[in-house]
Amino acid sequence: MSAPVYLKISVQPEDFDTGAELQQLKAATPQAGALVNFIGMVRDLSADGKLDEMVIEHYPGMTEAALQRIAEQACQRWPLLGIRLIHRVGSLAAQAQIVLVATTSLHRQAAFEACAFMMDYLKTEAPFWKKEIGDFGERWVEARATDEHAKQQWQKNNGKSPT
Amino acid sequence: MSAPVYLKISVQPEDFDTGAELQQLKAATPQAGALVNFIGMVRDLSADGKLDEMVIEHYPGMTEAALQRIAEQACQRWPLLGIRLIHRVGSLAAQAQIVLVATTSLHRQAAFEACAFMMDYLKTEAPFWKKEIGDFGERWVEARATDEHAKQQWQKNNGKSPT
Amino acid sequence: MKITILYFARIKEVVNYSSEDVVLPEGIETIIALKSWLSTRGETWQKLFNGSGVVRAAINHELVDDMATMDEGDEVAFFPPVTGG
Amino acid sequence: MKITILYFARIKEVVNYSSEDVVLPEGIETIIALKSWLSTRGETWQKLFNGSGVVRAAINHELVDDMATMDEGDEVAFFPPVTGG
Repeated sequence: MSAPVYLKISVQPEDFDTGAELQQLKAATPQAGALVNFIGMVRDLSADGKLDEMVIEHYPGMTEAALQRIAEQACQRWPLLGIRLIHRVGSLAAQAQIVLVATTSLHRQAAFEACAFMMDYLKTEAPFWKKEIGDFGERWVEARATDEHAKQQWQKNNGKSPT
Repeated sequence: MSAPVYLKISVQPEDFDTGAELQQLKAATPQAGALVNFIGMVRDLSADGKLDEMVIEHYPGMTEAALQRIAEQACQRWPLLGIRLIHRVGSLAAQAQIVLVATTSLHRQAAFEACAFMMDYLKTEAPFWKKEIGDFGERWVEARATDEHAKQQWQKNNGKSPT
Repeated sequence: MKITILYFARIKEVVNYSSEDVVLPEGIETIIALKSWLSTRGETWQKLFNGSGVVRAAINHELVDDMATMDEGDEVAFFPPVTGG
Repeated sequence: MKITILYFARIKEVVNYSSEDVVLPEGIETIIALKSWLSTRGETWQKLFNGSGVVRAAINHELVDDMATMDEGDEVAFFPPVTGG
């Protein structure tokens, strides 16, 4: 809570090396007993058909500020030791990695809950927009009501995981 | 649920390469949109003082059967695409990796919940025992009531995450 | 009052450009007032802000609701609900 | 009935060996009966099974409770609550 938390945020077109990133996070928080991470990948099948490419647009400046704010909220709710956030932008092929959210803490519950929390907030508050391109043409991905719902559960269950 | 799930379980003294393992899991389940994983590490501070070494004993034969059963339960509760479980045994230094629990699924909620579920069950049902060795001498780690409680929450909230 | 307006994603494609500097008439101080004022530009704008699609707004990189007020020099952004992650 | 008993972790250190084959007297069929019978071996065993520490049991690699029954040739294991992960 009050201890300084290792925090690194990147918004980049390049792919990332998950193994190296987790290694770096562990090295930066050697007291950690638990590391949890989420990796989001481009699915090769969209609602409309086979997907060739996903283009992610974002709002430079606001994106970084939003991710920073999300990380700070997680630090206020859980005793985290480290956070690593990476979100890619630009053109991505099917199966490409999109996002990495990684947390370290002394015990597993904080790392699990904070990782899920940050993903739920990222999905609803960070200014990224996905466009899918495939044999169906191109279309902007619609926001999912279930993502908004997931975020609201955290607001209800203050400090608890959603049910 | 009904689709065949990619499942690989290892109990081994050797360290594991997390990046390579996650890469392999992703390659085995290319339809996945979400990958969640937990890595447990040896903390360098035990309840009794500075830790030099952790020795993990297990029950060969039963260990593999217990992990298999835990994975099957997770597959019954969530629509998973893949599971990778690794648990090390033998002598480990501070900060060494102990365990990897990784899940893939179409969407993030199943991967998150199943990963947390398997860790809670592994902590209470898989026959591993930790002994800590440090300047305090050596002592067997005591089971934590909070781990048993975490497991029981899953039994109450059938198919839901614990609160 | 002079502000900069940015447009993103589907909304950028509808208005057909990504940013503009505008001088607001006296009395246009909130996001909702700005939306109404932009709607007078024609059918495209009318549909955009009064149609069925939700338009989110940010002022200086912070998500705000329709009642938020703007200041001289602010960067205002309009965009659809976000879909990252 | 002949069974094999395995001991793990702290319990292995207390009894001072890791396995034994035993022939059970007539009537010793449940885990609880086996624990009582082993307790008659002396103070160490008495303390182990009737003391404050919990002793978990498995039959043929499956966790069981005290009322579980054993069959000829079973592998029975006694160990403390598990602490992996």
